[in-house]
Amino acid sequence: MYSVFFLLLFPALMAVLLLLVKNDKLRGVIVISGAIVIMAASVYVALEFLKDGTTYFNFESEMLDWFMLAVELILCAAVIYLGMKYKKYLASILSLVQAVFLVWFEITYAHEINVLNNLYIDQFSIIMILIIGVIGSLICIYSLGYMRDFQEHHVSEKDRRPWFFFLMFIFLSAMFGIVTSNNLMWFFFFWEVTTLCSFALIGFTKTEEAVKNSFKQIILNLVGGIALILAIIVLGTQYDVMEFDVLLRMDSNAMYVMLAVGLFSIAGITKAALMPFHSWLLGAMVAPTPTSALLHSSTMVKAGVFLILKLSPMYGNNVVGYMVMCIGGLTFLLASMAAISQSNAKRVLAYSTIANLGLIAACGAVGTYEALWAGMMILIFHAVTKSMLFLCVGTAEHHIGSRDIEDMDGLFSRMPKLSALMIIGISGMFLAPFGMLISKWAAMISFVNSENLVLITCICFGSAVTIFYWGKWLGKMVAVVANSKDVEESVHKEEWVVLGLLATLVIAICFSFPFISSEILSPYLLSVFGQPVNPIFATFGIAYVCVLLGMLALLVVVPIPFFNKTKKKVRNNYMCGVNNGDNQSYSGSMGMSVNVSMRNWYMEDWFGEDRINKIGLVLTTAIIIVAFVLILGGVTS
Amino acid sequence: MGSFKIGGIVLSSAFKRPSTRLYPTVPRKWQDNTRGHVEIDPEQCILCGICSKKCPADALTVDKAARTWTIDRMSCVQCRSCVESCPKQCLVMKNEYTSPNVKKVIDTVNIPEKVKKEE
Amino acid sequence: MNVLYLVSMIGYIVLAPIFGLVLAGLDRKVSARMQRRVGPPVVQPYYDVRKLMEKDQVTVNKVQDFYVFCFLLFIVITGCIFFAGGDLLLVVFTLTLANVFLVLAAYSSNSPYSQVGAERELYQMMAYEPMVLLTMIGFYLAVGSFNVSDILNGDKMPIVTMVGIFVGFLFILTIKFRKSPFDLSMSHHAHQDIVKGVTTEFSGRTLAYVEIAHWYENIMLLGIVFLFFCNGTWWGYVIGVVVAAVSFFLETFIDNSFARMKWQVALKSSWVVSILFGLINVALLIWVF
Amino acid sequence: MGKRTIVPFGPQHPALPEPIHLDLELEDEKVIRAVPSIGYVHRGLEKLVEQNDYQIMCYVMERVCGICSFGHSWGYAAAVEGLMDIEVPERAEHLRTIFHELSRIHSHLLWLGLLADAMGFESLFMHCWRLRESILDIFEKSTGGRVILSFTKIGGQFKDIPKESLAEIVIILENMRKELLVVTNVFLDDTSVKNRMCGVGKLSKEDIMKLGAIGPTARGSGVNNDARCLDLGKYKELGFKPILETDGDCYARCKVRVREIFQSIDIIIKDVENIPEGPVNIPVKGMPPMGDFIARIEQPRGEAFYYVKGNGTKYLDRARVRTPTNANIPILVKVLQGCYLNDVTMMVMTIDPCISCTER
Amino acid sequence: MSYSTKSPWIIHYDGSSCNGCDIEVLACLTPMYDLERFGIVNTGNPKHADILLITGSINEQNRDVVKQIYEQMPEPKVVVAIGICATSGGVFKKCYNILGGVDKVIPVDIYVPGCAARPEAIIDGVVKALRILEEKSKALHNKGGKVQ
Amino acid sequence: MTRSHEVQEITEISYSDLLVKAKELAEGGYRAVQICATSKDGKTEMLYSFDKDFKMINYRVNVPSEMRVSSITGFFWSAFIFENEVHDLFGIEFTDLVLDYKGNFFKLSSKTPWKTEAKKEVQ
Ligand code: SF4
Ligand code: SF4
Ligand code: SF4
Ligand code: SF4
Ligand code: SF4
Ligand code: SF4
Ligand code: SF4
Ligand code: SF4
Repeated sequence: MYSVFFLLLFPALMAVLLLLVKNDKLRGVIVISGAIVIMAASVYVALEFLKDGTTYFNFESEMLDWFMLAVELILCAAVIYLGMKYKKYLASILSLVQAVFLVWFEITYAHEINVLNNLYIDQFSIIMILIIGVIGSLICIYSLGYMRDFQEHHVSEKDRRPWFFFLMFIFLSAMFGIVTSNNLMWFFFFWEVTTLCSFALIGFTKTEEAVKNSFKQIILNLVGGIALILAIIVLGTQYDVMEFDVLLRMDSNAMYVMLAVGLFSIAGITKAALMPFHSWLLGAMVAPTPTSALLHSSTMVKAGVFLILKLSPMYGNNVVGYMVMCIGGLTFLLASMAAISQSNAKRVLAYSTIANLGLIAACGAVGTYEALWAGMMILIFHAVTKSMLFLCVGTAEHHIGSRDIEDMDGLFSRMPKLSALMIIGISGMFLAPFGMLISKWAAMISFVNSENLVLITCICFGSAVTIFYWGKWLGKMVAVVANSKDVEESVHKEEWVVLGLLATLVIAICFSFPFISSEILSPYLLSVFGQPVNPIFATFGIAYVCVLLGMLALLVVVPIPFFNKTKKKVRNNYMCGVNNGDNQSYSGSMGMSVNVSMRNWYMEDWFGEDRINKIGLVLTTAIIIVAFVLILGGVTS
Repeated sequence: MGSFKIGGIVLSSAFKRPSTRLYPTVPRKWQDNTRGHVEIDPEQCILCGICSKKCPADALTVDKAARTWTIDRMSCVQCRSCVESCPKQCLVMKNEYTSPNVKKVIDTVNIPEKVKKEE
Repeated sequence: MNVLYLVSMIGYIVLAPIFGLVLAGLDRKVSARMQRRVGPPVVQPYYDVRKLMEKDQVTVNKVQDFYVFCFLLFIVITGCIFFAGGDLLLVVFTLTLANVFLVLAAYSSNSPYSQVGAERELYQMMAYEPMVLLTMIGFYLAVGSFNVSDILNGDKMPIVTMVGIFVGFLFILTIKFRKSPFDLSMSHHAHQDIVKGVTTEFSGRTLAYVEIAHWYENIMLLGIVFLFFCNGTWWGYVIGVVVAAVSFFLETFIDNSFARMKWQVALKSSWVVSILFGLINVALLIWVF
Repeated sequence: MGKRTIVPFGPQHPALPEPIHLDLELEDEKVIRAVPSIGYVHRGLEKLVEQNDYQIMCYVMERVCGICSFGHSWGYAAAVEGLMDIEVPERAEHLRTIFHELSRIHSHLLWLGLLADAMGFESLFMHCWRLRESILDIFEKSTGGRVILSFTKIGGQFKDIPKESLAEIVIILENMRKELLVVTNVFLDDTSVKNRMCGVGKLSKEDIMKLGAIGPTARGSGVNNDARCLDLGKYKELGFKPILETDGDCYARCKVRVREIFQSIDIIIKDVENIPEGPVNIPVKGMPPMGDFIARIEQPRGEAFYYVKGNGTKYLDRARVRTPTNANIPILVKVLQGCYLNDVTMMVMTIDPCISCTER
Repeated sequence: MSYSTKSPWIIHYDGSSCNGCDIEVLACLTPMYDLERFGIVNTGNPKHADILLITGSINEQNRDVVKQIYEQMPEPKVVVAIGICATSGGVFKKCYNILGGVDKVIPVDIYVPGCAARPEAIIDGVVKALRILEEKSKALHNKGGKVQ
Repeated sequence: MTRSHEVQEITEISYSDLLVKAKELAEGGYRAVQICATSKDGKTEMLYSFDKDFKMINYRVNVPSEMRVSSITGFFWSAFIFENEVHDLFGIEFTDLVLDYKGNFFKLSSKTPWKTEAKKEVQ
């Protein structure tokens, strides 16, 4: 039990420490050692509790509750202040509303409700803890190098790295809190802290755009926060319940329970940046890249789907179930489509993140053990792969000076190692032997089994679209451009270590996924659904796992003979007979030598962002409205 | 509008005999007029050189001294200009074309001395 | 049982190129006859491939071969999974992987027309993928399993409840066979607006691999057509084979009856078909049958 | 997304019948800019007047282009005849008309085939070219050449075409007509073909007038500058009416050509009925005088312009051809903008460029 | 025996020809002459081609183009110069911009005369070219250039 | 019937009239048919042809070979193709050419092959 407290408190302590340290070297030491400790601690916690299954901790302290309330109110006040300062009054108002609800509930009801277990830990939390602990710490280490470059690019500004690292570590604490809180009020507290961290990090560069986007984030997330507090209020006032485990045992078809679940879902949807609330995540891409990797792809947004997956047993063929399914499915489809029209690598990653979160949410909402299995698997793979991709893009950006995919022409020749990692990452997102695809496969089967036509449509078309946008990016990278300079030397050592570790992790997880499935997911699913099936073996059978692993192994082995020996003569490209001989230019009209350039397809006319977003906004908003009307009208299934 | 507008021809063609001329398996019969290559009747030629002047492709050389009439087969464009202009009508255009070759064919014809008739 | 599948897998590896070759040859022959020409000998594709193997090996860069080889390899693996009675979704995913390798090979050459070809190839994948997935889902709903072996031995003919899906599948088969009206990314015809598209920069052995991979792929695709007619009896199999053959020549006929359409049409039409035939049929399978 | 795809299109490109080069700037596949360049076929044959006398020049001139070689020899001959004030016998004039129209059929069929090929419609291409062979057979039988006819000289035709042969030509054409109807109907009616042509490459009447386009390209937009309305040949006597379409897209241009094929068949048949007996050439004496002369003729691709300038010797001072494609290239530049890469070949095809004659 | 002769793929380039020979080359591929009988495919891409059919003569501007196409064809390869223009420059030989026949820039293996070269002549030329192709292919393999 | 085709009038105009006439014709809806240059003894004769409804108007302008001639592409955009050609073959410089290939219209083995020297004997 103390190990869990350690996890909750240690990063926060580190954060405070880092806020005080101004020396670059020292900061390096602290961050690295702190990160290692966090990593070790999370692994330790995982091992400690894996055997025990779900464990609850009763840890009570009146003090703590008041402390949390105080912090929350301070944060609210801060938002209200900033909202006034930057003339974003909506943020202030929402924050105020939230504070009012909170205080009112805290004063009138909260203290009456008897909470048995404030904290808990189960296999799902363990997964999340590992993701946060391992990936989070790695990203913190990576940030050291990245932020050094960042500072060099922005010399004129004051060095605000202490603030940056403070936020990152506080955030880790809060994330640990989210995944281990059983007390809904605690959950809410940590939830709000992450929102605020994200807010601060998006606005980190303080450019006009950053400020604008950070407010977009806070406004949308405050909507989620209000939904969350409302859900808690509903449960508290109607049932005197303030604990997750109790909630999960309730009958989801009861109107107020459903209302609460619905509100929780809205909170989850906003945090996970599903449509119609997804725009904040795109805006969040102005934040320094490690932030995007940590908060906006691998952890914080995962808190949203974590909530939905957690509530999975409450979903199924009922109104909230359908609501989340449809929103998740449509988000997957539409975000994937929108990704086609993007050339900014980070935006592609962002859209892809949104899409995958949508898929995970849809899986959770189906409410069957298979679907939940698939959802959790996607969550794991996505967290690892996407954070790696973000970091790769970050590194590439600092060395080629652009985060535009179009500028990544032949990156393979310019930054071979980095591109190899990126290729692994991108392939990991959509190609066969990698984990994402296996999970998508499981998702598809579970969708078919649940006979949900909307989801079947979304996943069929969505997968097709996914191939397109990843494929073309991958293509850009593998292009072999003649005479390109290797610009890789200047990449920081920390960055290499972290990227390498993450890549290893991607591959390791692929290979070990049968283990993850049988040792972590199955017991969890058993405890949630009471069905003793190991879905991976039930749906696929051991033979396929072998085939897939074999293919993966093959992919590692086959290149070896090819990359080493090619006796083939190398000739120039075909350019209609006018290649100038360097593969870069041709003799064109008017006697000029013209440089060839190749640009991917973006199909702006069809998949333009505005168009897709508009469609998504209308559809998903309509779905939410209809769902809530139905729930309030007492229709639940 | 509609699809498979060509379907009829395509399908029926599949069952018709191909319209291919099976050259070279089946040799080709030339039309009477076919312009193939120029031939000279050395007996008639008076080495006047008009043909060579009238040749747009400079394919002909007439060497009075050596008494030769030379045609560069790979330059002749079979225009028939020489045939038309020869005062002695000693040139004819034959149907067979000069066959493709690995090198450029040049044919030289020796013009025999003529026994002077009246003139 | 397992031995049987092993045998059919090996059978596929050995026989598929032979059948694929003959089909390709017949395709050219029949096309020629449809154009009132004599056409090449039926084994012409074999000569072509042997010739390509003999050619001097040149390339535009050193990694291209790797991708093309993987394309071939994974096409064969796809077919093996299929003919070993494997999971249809796995087949689809492996096939996708294989095709992505082809696309990467084209991209890697960094040459204008390869790249446009690659782009179009990806675009085509986006066009046909939904229908392929829906087909597989259709099988699952109709027969209750994604396994080829189960479908093979199922007692009702899938086509009975999957007519719409069958039509949809035939439609995208035009794309997969690279036939007009959708031979967008590469074509066997010279007069293509993007030269040879994907294969522009391949030559010699690399090109031969692509050709062989097509043979394998075609047989595998026809195998899926065959699957529509399996009901565990011998005459089901016979009908399957006959229909597969007929659909192949139907594609040849279509190839000869259409112009290459604008690329925009490919996505629109195949998605419309996926929805009209595929999705509605799937819906019927869920709700009615 | 400032970046664009920049690719060379040609000179060696399978979809291009002849070497021309375009720098294409694309976004996705949309053409944002296209800069053409020519010169891959430029020989400088007009300057051969200094080395070949005006009669031999006729052979050179017909090699301006192998597709409508007949028209070029006629156009040049007409200009020289005009300069030298030679009157060509009636029968020769009729024969010229017949052969010119035969050339048109062959050229249009060739073009239709290439158009089909540019659309990837192989079988249609094959059938067009199969039908075209009948015309080439007529040529070979009557003049001895399939594409380069060498049939015209200054002052008339080299030889007469006997009555029976003319009758045979009519029979062949009548036989062709039925199959032609089916094949050309594919161009006019097939969905996939229309998909490639309808609405593609629109040119308004104003564009045409402003850019001086000619031939079927212009007639597809409703502009009549069919030089057959002029005096040369027997067209006036045969009641010639130009064919016009108004849509101005690729489809309209295609339709003009399809209709012209049938019109040409009718012209030939009518001409064979009306052809008088008589000599087919007159002996030409003397040298071209000082002075100059302009002749215009309607080639399959549009009006061709011939200018000769004599100086009293057998060598001309200047012979100039302005061929139809030469006048149509500006249109190409215009029409390429905003089309798609797969339309580029269609655009290039529908103005039916003959680079050979453009560059001479 | 070399398979090159069974499956000779061609590429056709039009130098400065008058189109006459060009269209005859194309005519060879169409039903009346159907070169595909010999396994010939018109590839349009030098990288796939074994035989370069070239019509028309060489001028200043297409010189490099022709050279490049030839260079981009993998061995074994043969060049067939079709028509008088391609063999010697023909009627245009005296033009200021004509350098002459194709052999001015790349080695020519077969000359096909004719103006325009008749389809039959082109077929003859290609058939002759096949023999040369066979020899070249043998030579290539004897050199140990590749393992089968 | 004497001749089978119409005789074209060629009007000689002075160089200064060229643009005036061109403007007139452009406004009258004429199209540029062609521009033909003939070079003799160091002088160049430019023949401009315009057409409207089969009525052709031909102007001849004599210019010294070294003179820079104003382009008519301002009025007839499509004439760029003729003027660039004349520039490359005859070495005549045009002023205000809208689409100027700057001597790269044709790639020639000899520069301006048609240009004649003032004294050169012509056959
Ligand atoms: S990429 Fe932009 S925001 Fe990031 S460090 Fe460089 S300059 Fe700053
Ligand atoms: S062939 Fe005729 S024209 Fe030539 S030299 Fe002999 S006689 Fe004179
Ligand atoms: S036929 Fe013509 S080219 Fe041949 S030799 Fe006679 S004049 Fe010269
Ligand atoms: S026959 Fe006539 S052409 Fe010949 S040399 Fe005598 S006069 Fe001259
Ligand atoms: S390559 Fe060209 S000519 Fe040959 S079959 Fe294909 S389209 Fe026809
Ligand atoms: S002349 Fe005709 S056949 Fe020859 S290249 Fe030009 S368009 Fe093609
Ligand atoms: S446009 Fe010129 S080159 Fe082309 S066919 Fe007509 S005359 Fe011949
Ligand atoms: S040889 Fe004759 S037909 Fe062939 S391209 Fe040259 S001039 Fe034309």
